[in-house]
Amino acid sequence: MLKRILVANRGEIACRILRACKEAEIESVAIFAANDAGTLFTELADIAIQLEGYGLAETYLNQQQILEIAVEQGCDSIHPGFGFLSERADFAQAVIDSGLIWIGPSPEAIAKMGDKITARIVMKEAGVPVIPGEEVDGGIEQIIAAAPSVGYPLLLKATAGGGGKGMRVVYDEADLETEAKAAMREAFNAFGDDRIYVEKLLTGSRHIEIQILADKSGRTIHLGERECSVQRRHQKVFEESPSVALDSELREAMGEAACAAARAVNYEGAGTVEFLVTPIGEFFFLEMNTRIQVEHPVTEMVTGVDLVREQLRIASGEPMSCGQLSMRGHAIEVRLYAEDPANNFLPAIGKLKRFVSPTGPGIRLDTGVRQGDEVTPDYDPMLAKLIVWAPSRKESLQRMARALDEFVILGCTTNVRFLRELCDHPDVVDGWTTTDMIERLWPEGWNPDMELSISSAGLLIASACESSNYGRIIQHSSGEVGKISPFSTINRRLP
Amino acid sequence: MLKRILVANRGEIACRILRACKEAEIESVAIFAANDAGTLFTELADIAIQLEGYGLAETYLNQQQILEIAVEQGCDSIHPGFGFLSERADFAQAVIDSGLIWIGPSPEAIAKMGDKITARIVMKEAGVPVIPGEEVDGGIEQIIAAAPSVGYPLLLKATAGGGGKGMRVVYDEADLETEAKAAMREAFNAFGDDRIYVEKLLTGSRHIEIQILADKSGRTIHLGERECSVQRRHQKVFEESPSVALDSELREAMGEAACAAARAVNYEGAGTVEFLVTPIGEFFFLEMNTRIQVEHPVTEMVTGVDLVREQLRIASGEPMSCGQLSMRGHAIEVRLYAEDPANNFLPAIGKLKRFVSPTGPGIRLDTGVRQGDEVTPDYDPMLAKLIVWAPSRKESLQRMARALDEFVILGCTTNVRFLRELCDHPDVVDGWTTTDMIERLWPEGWNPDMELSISSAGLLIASACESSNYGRIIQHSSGEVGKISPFSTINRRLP
Amino acid sequence: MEFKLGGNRIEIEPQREGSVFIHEGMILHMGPELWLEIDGRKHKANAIKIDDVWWVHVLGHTLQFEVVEPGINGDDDDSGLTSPMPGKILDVLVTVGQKVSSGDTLMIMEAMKMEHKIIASHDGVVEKIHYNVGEQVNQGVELLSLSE
Amino acid sequence: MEFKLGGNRIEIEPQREGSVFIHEGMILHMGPELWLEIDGRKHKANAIKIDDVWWVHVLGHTLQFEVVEPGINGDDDDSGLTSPMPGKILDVLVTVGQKVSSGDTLMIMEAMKMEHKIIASHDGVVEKIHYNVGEQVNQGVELLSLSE
Repeated sequence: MLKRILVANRGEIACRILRACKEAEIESVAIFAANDAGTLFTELADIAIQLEGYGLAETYLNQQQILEIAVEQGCDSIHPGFGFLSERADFAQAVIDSGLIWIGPSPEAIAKMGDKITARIVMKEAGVPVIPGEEVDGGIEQIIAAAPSVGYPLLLKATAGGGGKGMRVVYDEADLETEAKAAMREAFNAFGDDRIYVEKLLTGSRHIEIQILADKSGRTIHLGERECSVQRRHQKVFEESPSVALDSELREAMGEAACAAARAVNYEGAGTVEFLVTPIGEFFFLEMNTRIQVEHPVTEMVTGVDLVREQLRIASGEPMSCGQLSMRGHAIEVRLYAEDPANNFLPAIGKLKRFVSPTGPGIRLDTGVRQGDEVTPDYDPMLAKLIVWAPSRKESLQRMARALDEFVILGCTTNVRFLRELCDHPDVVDGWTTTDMIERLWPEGWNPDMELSISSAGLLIASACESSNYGRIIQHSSGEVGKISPFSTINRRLP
Repeated sequence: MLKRILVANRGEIACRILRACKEAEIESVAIFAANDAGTLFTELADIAIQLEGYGLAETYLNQQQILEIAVEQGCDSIHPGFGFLSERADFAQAVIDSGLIWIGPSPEAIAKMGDKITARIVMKEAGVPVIPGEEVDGGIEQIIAAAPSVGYPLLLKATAGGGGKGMRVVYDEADLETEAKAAMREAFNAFGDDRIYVEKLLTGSRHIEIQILADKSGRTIHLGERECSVQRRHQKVFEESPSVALDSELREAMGEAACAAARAVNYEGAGTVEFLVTPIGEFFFLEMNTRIQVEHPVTEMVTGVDLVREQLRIASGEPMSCGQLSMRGHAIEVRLYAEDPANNFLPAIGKLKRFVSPTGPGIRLDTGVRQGDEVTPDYDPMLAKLIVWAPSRKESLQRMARALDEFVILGCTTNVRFLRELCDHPDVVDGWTTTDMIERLWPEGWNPDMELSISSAGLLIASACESSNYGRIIQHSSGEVGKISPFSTINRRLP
Repeated sequence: MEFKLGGNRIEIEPQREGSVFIHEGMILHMGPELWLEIDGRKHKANAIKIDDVWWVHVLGHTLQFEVVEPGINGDDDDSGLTSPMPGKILDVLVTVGQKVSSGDTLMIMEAMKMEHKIIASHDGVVEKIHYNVGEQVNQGVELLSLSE
Repeated sequence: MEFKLGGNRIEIEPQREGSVFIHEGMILHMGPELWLEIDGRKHKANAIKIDDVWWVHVLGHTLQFEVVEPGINGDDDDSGLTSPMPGKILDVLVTVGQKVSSGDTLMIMEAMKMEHKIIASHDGVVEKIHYNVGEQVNQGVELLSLSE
C-alpha cells in the first residue's frame, strides 16, 4: 500500500491524481512553480511545495529538484501524470534508484515505446501491423532521402515525441525542408531530441486507441477503445467511446493486438496503444503512450473502472480490482482550450472572470482552473475536460450540446462554441469522424455559425451595459483598496 | 413524440426535467412564482412564464392557472416533478381533460396509491405484505380508539401524505392527542386533507425502495433498490444503491413484489414502491410514490438508465429504451439542506455568497441554486443533491467524503458537515443504517466533531480578515451604485 | 478583537507581520487567497463577511464568527423567544400571566413548510404575547416576553 | 455609442425605458441579471467588462465588443504585425528593406509550447524589425513595420 505520493505535474491532471489519492486515503504532495501558486491543484494536495527556478526546465522538468523534494517530504512514490516527465525513462529509473516507487511501467518499457523507431521494430516483431514508413535516424539529409520512397502526402514525426509536437504534414516536396526544420526545432524544444522520422499520411483514417491495464501478477486486459479522430493541429479535441467504426470482431482483434504490444515490453500499469484505422478496416500501430492519457475519462465512464486508482493499486503491488468488464453506454470528452478557433486555433490568454460550468446528470468536469484564475502563456492552453455519459451515442451528443450551451466562460477566448457546433455537425452525428475532418470541413478555417440576431443581441447587451454602468465590480480587498476609484467609473458613464 | 412540455415545478427537480427536455430536443415551458424570478430553473427553460398570485396555493398548486398557461403556450404535455401537484389525481385528470398528456401514471393509479388506506387494501389483495396497523378514516377519536390495538411506539401518517409531512412518532399514550392534532394540521396544510392513520413503528428497520418503470406496451420492470434508511425528521438525507441488506434472492423477491404492486394499478411511467425491511429480512409495503423520486439519480448511476428521459418516452407512447439491465458499482446521494443540523435540523435562510461545488470523476450535482442565490423561507430547504458513483461501496463513501470536503458554502447554514461525518461514521461504513439511526447515534442532537484547532483556526482567519479589510466586495451595479460608500468600509478598519 | 461563536465571547489578538498572521502556532498567509499553515501543511481557507458575521470555511468545517464592536458590552440575552426565521404563527398555547416551565411549548409557527415549536428557555411568567395566530413574522423578532 | 467587433465599427443607440432596452425588436431587461427577450422568449445573458471590452455570453455564443471612446476617430490599423501573445522570437525570416508578399512568413515565435508564424497581411517592404531571435515579447507589441 502506498503511503505518500508526490504528483509531478500541474493543472487538470494533477487535480485528477490528487483527488484519487484523497479517495484512496493516501497522502499527497504537490509541487508547483511560482507562477502556479494558489491554483486549484495546490489546494487539493495535503502538502504543496514550491519549486525553485523559472521555466519548465528548472521546474516541472527538473528531475533532480523533484526527486529531492520527494525524499525530503518522505514520499514513497511518484506519479508523473501525462506530459512533462511521464515518458522519460531516465526519470523513471532515477525514481527507482532513489528507492521510490514509480507509478508507471518500467523504464525499459518506456524507453522502448518512447523511441518511436524502436517501438516500430518491437511491434513488427510482435506481429502488430505498423504504418508504412521509413525509420530514418534523424538529420535533414536522411529525411530528404527517405521521403520519395514513402511518397506524398507524408507525415514527419518526432522520434522522441507525442502530443503533436514536432509533427508536420508535408503535401509537396517543395515544403519538405522548411517543415522538417520546423519539426526538428519543435521536437528539440519539446523533448530535447530533434530526431524525426517519416510515415505515409493515411488520409481519411480514424485515430482509435485501446486502453490497457496490466498488473504485477501478470494479468493484462484491454478496456475497449477510444476514438480520437477529431483533431486540430494533430491534437485531439473530441474523444469518444465506443467508436462507431468498430464492430465486436474488430474491437477484439485490436484489443488483442494492444495486449500483445503491452506484453512485448512487459508492460505494467495503465497504458494506451494508438492505432490508425483505415476506411476499409485495416489497423496500424501508431504508438504506445506509456502513461495515463488525457482522454482516459471516457473509458472510465463506459467501463466503470477508475483508471487512476487502478494505477495506484498496481504500483503498490496489488492486483487490479476490476473483474469481468461490463461496458455500458457512450461517453464523449471535449477538451476545453484557451484558444481562438476562428483564428487558426491560436492560443489565448486572459483572466477567467466568469467560469460557470454545467451540472446535472451524466456530466463530469475535470478542470485545472476555476473562476478568477488567470490563463497565462506559460503552459499548455488546455483548461479543462468536459465529459458526458449517456445510454446511447445520440443521447450523449445531445447531452454534450446541452452542457456546452450552459457553459459560460468570460475573460478568455475558448473553443467552447467550436465544440458545441461539432455536436450537431452532420459528419459528427453520422460518425464520419476522421483525423483530417477539421481541415476537410473548414479548409479556410472555422468561423462560428452565427445568425445575425446573435451579434445584434450581443451588441444590444454591450451597449445597454455600457450606458447603465452594469456589472462593474470594484473589489476592495487588502491588496486592492483604493486602486480603482469609483468616480472614474461614474465619469465614464454615457448620457 | 412530445413537442412542448410544461414543467409544473421549481428548483432542483425542475432543472433536472428541463435539462432532459433540452437533451431530448423537446421544447419546455417553466412556470415560476414572483419570488422565484431569475432562479436557475427559469434560465434552463425555453419559455418561462410568471405565475400570478402569492403563496403556494395561488402559484405552484394553482391547477387552473397552470392549465391555462399550458394551453396558452401551446404545450402538449405536463411534467409535475415531485411534490406539489405530482400526486394529485384530480390534477392529472384535469390535464387529460384539457387534451394534454400527463407525464405520469393514470389518475386512477395515483388515487389508489395516494390514498394510503386504499393502497394498503389493494396491496393486501395483490399479495404484497403491509405493515401491521389500522386503516382508520381520520378524526381524532378514531385515532385514539385505534392506538391501543396497534401498540406503542406507533406512527401517525397522513392518509393523503408523503415526504414526512403530517407524520409523527408517538412513544407514549400521553402525547397521542397533541401529536395527532399537529399531524392533522400539518397534513391539512400540506395536502388539504387532514386524515391520519396509525401504523406500528418498526424500530431498527431499513427503508428500502424499488424503482420500477412500466410502459404502455405492457412491459413492467424493476431497476433494483435504493436504501434510504438514514433519515432525519422522517425525511431522507442519505440514499444509496445497492443496499448492503439485500442479497440477490431478497432483491428479486422485493422487485417482484414491486412489479406486482405496479401491475395491480395498471401503472405506467416511473414509480417507486417503498418497503420497510426488518432486521430478520421480512419486508412490508410502505407506500408507492407515483412520480419521479428525489433520490432517482442513484438508480440512474447504477443502472445507466436515464429515468426522466424514459418518462418522456413512455408518456409519448414509445416503449422504454432500456433492454436487459447491467447494474454496476455503487452510488450514494446526499441531500443538501439549508438547515442547522446542530440545532435539531432547523431550516436556515441566507444568501449563498459562496457556493463552490466539487468536480472530478464520479461526481454529479443536481442543484436548484448557484452562487449568489437567496435561500428564502418560502420553499422546501433542499438546495441540491450531490451524487457520487464508484466501483464499490467503500470507494463511493471515500469519494463522497472527498467531494463534501471540497464543497464550500458560505452565507447560509447547511448540513454539509453533518453529511461529511456520516461518510466515515462506523455505522455507515459498516452498513448499519436504519431509519432510527440519527436518533440512535445522537439522542441529544448532533454536534460537529470538531477539534479545538479548527475553531481556533477559524478564529485566526476571522480576526485576520477583520483587521486587514480582506474580501469586502462592494458591487457597483446599475441598481446599487452609491448605496455603499467605500469610506464607511475604510472607517471600520481596525489599526 | 472580540468575536462571538455560538454565544461565547472570545478575544483574540493574532501576531501580525505584513500579510502573515500567527496564532497558537498556526500561520495565516493572506494574499488574494487565504492559506492556513498548520504543522507545515498549507490549507486553503475561504472567508467572507456578511453583515457583522465572518463566515469561514477551513478544513471541511464552516464556522461563523460575529464581530463584537469594541466598546459595546451589551449583555444581549440570546435566550430571547425570537422567531428563528420568517414564518406564520399557527398556534399560541399560552396566555399572558400564565406560569410556564422550561421546555414548555409556547407557540407553534410554520416556516419552510414545516411546523416549529417555540419552547420556553427558562421557567417564568408570560408577560406579553407579541403576535397572534395567523400573523406573519420576520426573522429575529421577539414573539413573547417571559419574566425571569 | 460605438463598438468594435472583429475590426468593424458598429454604432448603436438602443431605446431605453428605465431598466428596459430595445433594439431591432429585441428587449433587454436589466436587473441583477440580464434577460434578453426575443419573440417573447427570455434568455439569460452574461456580460462583464474587462478593460475596454464587453464580454457577452448569449444563446450559447460568446462575443467581445470593444468600446470606442466618443471623439476618438483614430484609424488604428488592425493589420499591424503585432504579437498575438507573450512569447519568444524563434526566427526572423526577413531583413530590413526586403520586399514581401501577403502571406509570406516573416517571423516565428513560440508561445504556449507551440510555434506560431507571423505572416505578412499585405504586400510591402520591411521597414523595421523590432525584435531579434531569442527576445521575449509581450502581447500586442509591434514586431515588424511593413510599408504599404
